Amino acid sequence: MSELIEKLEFFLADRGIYMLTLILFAVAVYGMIACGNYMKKLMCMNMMQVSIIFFFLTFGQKNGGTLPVAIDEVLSAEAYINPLPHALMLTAIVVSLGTTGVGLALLMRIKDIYGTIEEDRITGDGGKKQ
Amino acid sequence: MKENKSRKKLAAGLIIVIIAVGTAAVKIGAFLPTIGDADTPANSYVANYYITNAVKETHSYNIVTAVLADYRGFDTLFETCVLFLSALVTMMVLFGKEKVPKMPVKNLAEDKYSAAFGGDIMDASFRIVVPIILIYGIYVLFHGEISLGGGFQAGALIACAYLLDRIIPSIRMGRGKIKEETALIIASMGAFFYVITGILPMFNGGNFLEFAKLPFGSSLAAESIVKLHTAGILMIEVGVTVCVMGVIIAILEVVLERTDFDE
Amino acid sequence: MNQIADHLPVLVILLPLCGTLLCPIISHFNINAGKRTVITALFLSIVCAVLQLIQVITTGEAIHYWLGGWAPPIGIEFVIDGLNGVVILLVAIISFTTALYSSPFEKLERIDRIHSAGYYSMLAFLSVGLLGLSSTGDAFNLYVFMEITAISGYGLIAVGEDKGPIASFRYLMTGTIGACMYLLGIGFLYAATGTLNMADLADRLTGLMDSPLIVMSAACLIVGFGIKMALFPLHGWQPAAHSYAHPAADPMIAGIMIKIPAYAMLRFFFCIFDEQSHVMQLFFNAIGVMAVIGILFGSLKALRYDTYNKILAYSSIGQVGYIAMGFAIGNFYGIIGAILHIVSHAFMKAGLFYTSGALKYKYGIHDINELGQVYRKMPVTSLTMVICALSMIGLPPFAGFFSKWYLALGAIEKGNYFYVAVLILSSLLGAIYFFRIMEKLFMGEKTAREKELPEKSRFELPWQMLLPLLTVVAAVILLGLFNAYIVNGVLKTTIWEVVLT
Amino acid sequence: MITESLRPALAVGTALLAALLILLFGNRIKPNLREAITLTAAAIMAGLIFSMVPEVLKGNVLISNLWTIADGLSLKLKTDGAGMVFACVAGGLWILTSIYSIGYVRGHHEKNQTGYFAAFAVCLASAIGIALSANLITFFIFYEMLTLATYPLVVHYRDEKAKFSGRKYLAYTLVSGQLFFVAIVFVYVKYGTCEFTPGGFIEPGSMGSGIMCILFFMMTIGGLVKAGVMPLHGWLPSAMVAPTPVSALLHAVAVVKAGVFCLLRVVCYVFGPESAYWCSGSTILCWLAAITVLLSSLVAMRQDNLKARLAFSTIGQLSYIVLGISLLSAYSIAGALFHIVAHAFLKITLFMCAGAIFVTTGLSEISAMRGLSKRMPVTCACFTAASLGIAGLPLMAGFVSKFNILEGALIMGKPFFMVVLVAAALLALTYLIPVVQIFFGRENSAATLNESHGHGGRAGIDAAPAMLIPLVITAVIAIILGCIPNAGLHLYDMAIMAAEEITGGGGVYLAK
Amino acid sequence: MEIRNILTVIFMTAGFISFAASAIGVFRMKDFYCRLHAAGVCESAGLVLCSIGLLIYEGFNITGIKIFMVFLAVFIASPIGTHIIARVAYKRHLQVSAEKELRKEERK
Amino acid sequence: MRIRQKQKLSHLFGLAIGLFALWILLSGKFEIKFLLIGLCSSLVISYICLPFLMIENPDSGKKFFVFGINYLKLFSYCLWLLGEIFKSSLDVIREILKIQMDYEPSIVYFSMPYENPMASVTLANSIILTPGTITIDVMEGGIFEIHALSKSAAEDMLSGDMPKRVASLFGETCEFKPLPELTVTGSEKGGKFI
Amino acid sequence: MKTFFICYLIGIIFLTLLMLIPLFREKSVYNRFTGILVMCTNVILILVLIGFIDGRRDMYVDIAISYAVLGFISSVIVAKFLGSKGGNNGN
Ligand code: NA
Ligand code: NA
Repeated sequence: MSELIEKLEFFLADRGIYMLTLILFAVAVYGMIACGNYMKKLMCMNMMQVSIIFFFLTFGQKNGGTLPVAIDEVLSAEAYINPLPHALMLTAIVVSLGTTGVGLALLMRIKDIYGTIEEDRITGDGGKKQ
Repeated sequence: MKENKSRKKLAAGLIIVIIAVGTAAVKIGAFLPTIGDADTPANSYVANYYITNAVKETHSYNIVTAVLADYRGFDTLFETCVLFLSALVTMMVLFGKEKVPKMPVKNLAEDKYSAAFGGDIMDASFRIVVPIILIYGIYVLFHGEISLGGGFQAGALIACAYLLDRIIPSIRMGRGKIKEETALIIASMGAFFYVITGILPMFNGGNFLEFAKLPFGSSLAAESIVKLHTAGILMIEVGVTVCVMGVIIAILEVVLERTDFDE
Repeated sequence: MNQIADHLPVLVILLPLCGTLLCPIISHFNINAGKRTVITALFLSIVCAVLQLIQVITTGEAIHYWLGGWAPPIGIEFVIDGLNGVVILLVAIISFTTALYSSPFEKLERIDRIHSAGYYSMLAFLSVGLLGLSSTGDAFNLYVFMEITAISGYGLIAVGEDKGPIASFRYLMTGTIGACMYLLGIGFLYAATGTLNMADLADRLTGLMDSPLIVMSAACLIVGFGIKMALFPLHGWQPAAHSYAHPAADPMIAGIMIKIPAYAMLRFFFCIFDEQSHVMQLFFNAIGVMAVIGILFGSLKALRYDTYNKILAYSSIGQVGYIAMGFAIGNFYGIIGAILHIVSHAFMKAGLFYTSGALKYKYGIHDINELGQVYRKMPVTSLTMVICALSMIGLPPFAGFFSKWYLALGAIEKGNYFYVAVLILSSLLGAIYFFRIMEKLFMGEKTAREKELPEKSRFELPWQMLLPLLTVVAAVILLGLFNAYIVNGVLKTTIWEVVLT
Repeated sequence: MITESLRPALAVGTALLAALLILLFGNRIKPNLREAITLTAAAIMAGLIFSMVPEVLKGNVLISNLWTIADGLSLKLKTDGAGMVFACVAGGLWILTSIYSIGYVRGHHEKNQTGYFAAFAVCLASAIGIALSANLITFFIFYEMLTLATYPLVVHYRDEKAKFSGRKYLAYTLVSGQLFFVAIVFVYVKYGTCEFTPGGFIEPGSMGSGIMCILFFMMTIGGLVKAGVMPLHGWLPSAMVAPTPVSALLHAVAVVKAGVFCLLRVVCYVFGPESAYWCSGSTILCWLAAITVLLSSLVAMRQDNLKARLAFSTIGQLSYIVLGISLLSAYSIAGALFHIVAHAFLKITLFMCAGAIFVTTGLSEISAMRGLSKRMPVTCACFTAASLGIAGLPLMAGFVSKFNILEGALIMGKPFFMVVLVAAALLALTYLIPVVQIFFGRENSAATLNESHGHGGRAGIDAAPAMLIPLVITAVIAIILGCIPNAGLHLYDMAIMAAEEITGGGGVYLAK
Repeated sequence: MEIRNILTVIFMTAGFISFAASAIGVFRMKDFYCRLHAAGVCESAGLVLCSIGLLIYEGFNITGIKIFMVFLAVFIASPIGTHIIARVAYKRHLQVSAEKELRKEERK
Repeated sequence: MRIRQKQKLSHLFGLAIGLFALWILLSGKFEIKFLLIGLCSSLVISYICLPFLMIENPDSGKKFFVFGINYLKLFSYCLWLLGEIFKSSLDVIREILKIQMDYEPSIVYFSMPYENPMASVTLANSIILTPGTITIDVMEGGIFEIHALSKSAAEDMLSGDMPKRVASLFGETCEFKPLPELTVTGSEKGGKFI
Repeated sequence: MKTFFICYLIGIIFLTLLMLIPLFREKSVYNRFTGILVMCTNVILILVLIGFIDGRRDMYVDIAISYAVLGFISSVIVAKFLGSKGGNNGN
């Protein structure tokens, strides 16, 4: 038992965040599927994107590393955390913003047309059942 | 009752999902690199090149900016395009075939206090913030290579300044409004400026976005090449700023036009 | 720009990109000029794509274009070989024809400046996204292009018919899951290797293929690409999206938007991963199962509908299964079949959606029961429909037959007779629903129609719409008759040297 | 000697070009001009084909190696004995059927004439393509083209009945086509070639006999369906709803003949007699054919509709050819090949007669045709001659072929099949002679004398010349071929040549 | 320990008390308006105290000025935000109450 | 007219200088490139923002520049305000931490009709910054509507100390007038429903 | 001193997390909003503190300023939204 706890401790310290991000991802996907409200779906979608962003950023973490903004010309690679995931995730954030924006616009339009954003109440279901 | 039941179902599903993925994640996690380890492939291969060479090659102290604007500038171009595109799509979606009829502009004098947003007089105080945010936005834009920041943040800040100015309804209703189409054009000009910055080196024998070959009277000296990189990064940051600004303003105007906040 | 030839790979994308960015500006001054800018840019893009393909064929080597002048693992590169040279040309052609095809719709709807400019911008962006998706040699760059494609797709679906927004929202949800899955897959790969360049990834993955990271990555990528290409259990978004998208843009959405992810999947599963490894074989079996069920499901589902677009959409689910089956077969002929099917199905489906759009344009027809005797008024449209349908069924000498031929060749070579059985079963099911349509078209009773455009010109449709239809017909026939030139002249070496190594 | 020549390709191309021209301009130009296209193309094509006959007889092979159509396979046309026999028949008969068609459709005021003639031309192009194909993929392409081009002809009337038979036709042909397709791919993968080789390229024992038997039937099923061999004949009587020239085309010239030709190619040029026998495919085929021959005759007797009776007759006669092929002896193969010719002329005569009767008097039921000979003496005479030919009476074309097949059965030592063959010949008499009897009967039914029938029938004697002349010509040819089998194009020689090639030149092949 | 550090600790501890108090206040106060008062404590007093503490620690340099600017930004911006939200609530007829019961009702 | 333009110009440059100073503070770099960019952008921003930084008094129609304040006076005012903030913070914290909560929220009104709207703004903001009081509305005629947390805070407000200091800061001479008849206390049953 | 900052940071983070409770428990939008206001202020402080702990004060202070600006703007937008049709009586 104690051995198990020890293992778990080691695991959480070293890799726990992966677990958390992946669970967050799964929960978000689950929420997207389970929620009947389109707005909630959209929020879950955002959560999913955030979880991926966290996931990437954990790779770039370095013990003892600081922000990837050079202080001086003299550089050693260990002193700074990995800039690549940050750069990539900036792109991912912007992309997710764009997606969310489009999603919100669509929701507004749907609200205009159907008067609701509840999935059950939108009749004439867009092709799922016909 | 019914709702309660479905909620319980959802919760049960959630727990199952968490357990399942948690177990899977434990399994996978064991093979993922240790967090914080400097010797993982992710932290040592290409990343180290960026860290050790960014300042030398691009003169951008912010390595993230160097990666974003120079090494992977092509990604950023399309990232900007994504924003432009989302504004475009938002406009196209919300300006449906049957446009929502615009509310007639009300006579503000009639209903001064309820129409005014923070109170007629207080609204004035918002405006103190606008120039400060603007100058901060410009600061963020031009210090992207030294400090944190860059085109996206700067564009957002400048758009925010406009937003503040725009949603304050009192006194100057209808003045200084940027039409959503104009905003979109501004955004496209920003993105196009980025593209132009990328195309310029092609006239000088370089590849697309190869800042080292920008036709600004470069000599072969390493120093001037670094300067060209700085110039290139600055140019695309300006493009990004303009684009982001236009995008946010366009989306904002579209949304404002439809929702019509001021009853 | 001393030598344009040096920059062809990037010009293919830059031209439509400039077109799409300039379109709102130019439209502000002249609505037609903006439209023409986009169309011209897309045409020039075809020219560049052709030149680039010729360059690849004549030199026999892949073109590597370093964006920003940075060498690959550091920067992003475009890699053009025989494989994606063909795919890029395909995208360019269909983009151009679709843009041309769209122009009469505008007059029909009497839309304003913003809508016109926005529509063409979105269309060109879709093209840019797809071109980038097929050109790039960088895994993350591919994600960005994937999102460009997706967002413009959302827009084009949302501005479509009345249920467009809801179909678009569904697609947005599912598509974003797909994109995130892709990103997650890339994350695992990056964690394992530290690089994002595809060629470099392939190098650094040798010996790592059994690592659970790669297994996870492959699983995520299957889901990601599967959603984007509407592979069977992940196709939920597709029928509504293809049914309710803007009728003018539908050919592009249905024709190539679900094919290019399939191409990207090929890149990942064959060029980056080692397809010989035990793990990959398991994944290919899984893909095979998905493909088989998808083929049967799509074909059976298509039988149930009377809406033309729905039939076409479900048929696409089946046809994407063909492509996936090619991957599952995984030998030379399987891959040839998959690629040829990407190309030929793109033309066929685009052609069928061109006819669908033409029917909507002229008569407002959505339902196949209203098709009766339309062929008298629209012979070219009917001809296109017939040829594309026959090609879809897989009858010689049209393009569809030959992709099926190679797939069957590959499957039998691999000893997988079950796939062959599924192939012919699907052909027969396809025959049922396509001949049903043709029966209605040629033998149905003439029904009352919503509207009927007065005949202004000598032709059944404006020339902008006829040209795409004829292009598709020509492509389907020529691709069928002369596929061997593509296979031997372009694809063969690439596949042996890049894909199956 | 093998020579590269474009002539085989041109023959096919002419018909395709004609189809394209008709389709493009058919509705814009006058019908006369449109028909001129058909006739010109038919004449050119026939000329091209006939011009190749001397070369073939000299032993030269003309090859059109057009281009690579799929990796490792080319679109290739070749003139060999067997192919030329079929090509000559099809090409020659196109002219006659075209003339007859013109008379028929005009007399009958058919709709959609443009599509009709275009599809007709494509059918002929496909038939020639099938005849001259040098490999399986070329063969399959033309084979499926034929399927498709026939479909619009079958559903020509576009009513419910036509739709139904169209569906039935497609169901049969497409399913069998797909199986054929798989078999072709399998053969290509397994043996690395698709070239037709006299005597076959599949070695006995190169795979398990069970599998080879399955492969054999997957390959032959396309042929079996088109040839209407018995469990698979369902579509053929249904397809009778089509206009009579179409039926003539289906039954006599293109479709069913393509079916038996397919069997010939598969049995003799892909599998080869040895393998076909080894996997017991040919034996099963013999039995199928034998049963079909007998059963179809019995069914035919019960049909009152003339076209339906002729349809079942076709089924029987085609199985006769199948039997000849599957007996695997040089005689029987030569006989089978020649029966393609003989049956073509005989059956086309019969159908043309039926069509002429229908157009002139509006009659389609045999029981209503009493005393027709007075109204249409020439037609009835031709019908009688052709009926006798079908039954295999000496001095008629049918005799030569049937005798050869019988001889093959004798040499192969298969007395049962000899009995079947003879019985079938007699049965043919039993269902055709009563028709003749009715024609020449004394009493007249009211309908035969109805002068005012509106289908272009003239008050004068017999049918319109455009219909009458072709059917007289075919009847005469049938008789000439019966007397002098080698008359004109030396078709009989070519058939024997082909059979010898297949069986190894020994004249007699013993597959034991 | 330098006197500078001691001063920093003192100021920041005072700031922390403000922060903690406003957090507690947000929980304990009866209605929205009263909670705004509690929230205001951390925005003004808390942040000022912490900024002074940090400024003393940092000394007068560019970062110090920036810290001061953070505090300035909050000082300019936070009253505006508070005002708008309070006014909106007021105009939207949110009850101003003194009764504890009302708060409970509001919860329901 | 000319005077007005001159005034405008001085406002413009004043604003630009202010912004430039802010820029320098933010940037902390004295390279020519940054200084130039800062200067240019300060000027441009000033030019853009100046029109709406002139606030009109709705009653008299006179325009005032937002930043037109005596900064020395402002500094001393700020110091005083800081002291006030601390004092009232302590009061509020005490109210929060009391075991038995017995504060009595109320809404008080007073009138302070400044001519310069900026003075109203400053007063309102100062009131909000001082814990325990929130400006809910500034109404026509300079009537301030204040929500006060406790009795002492309300009394402080009605003492008029802060409004007078703001008046002196802006050099205004207007009369502070508490409006007790409008005062509503929270103890009224059911609260106030406006 | 670093230890002090870390302890301080933990304390502030605790307070911030505490504010999540009203955010989820309260029904009224306005009451939730007070929680957010406090959180915003806390986060600004947290950012500055992280800068002090990490040794990169200049960077984090910049982030804090940006955060303050964005927080302000978002509160304005929320107020605007609540003041318009979208905001009901706070329930
Ligand atoms: Na490979
Ligand atoms: Na306060």
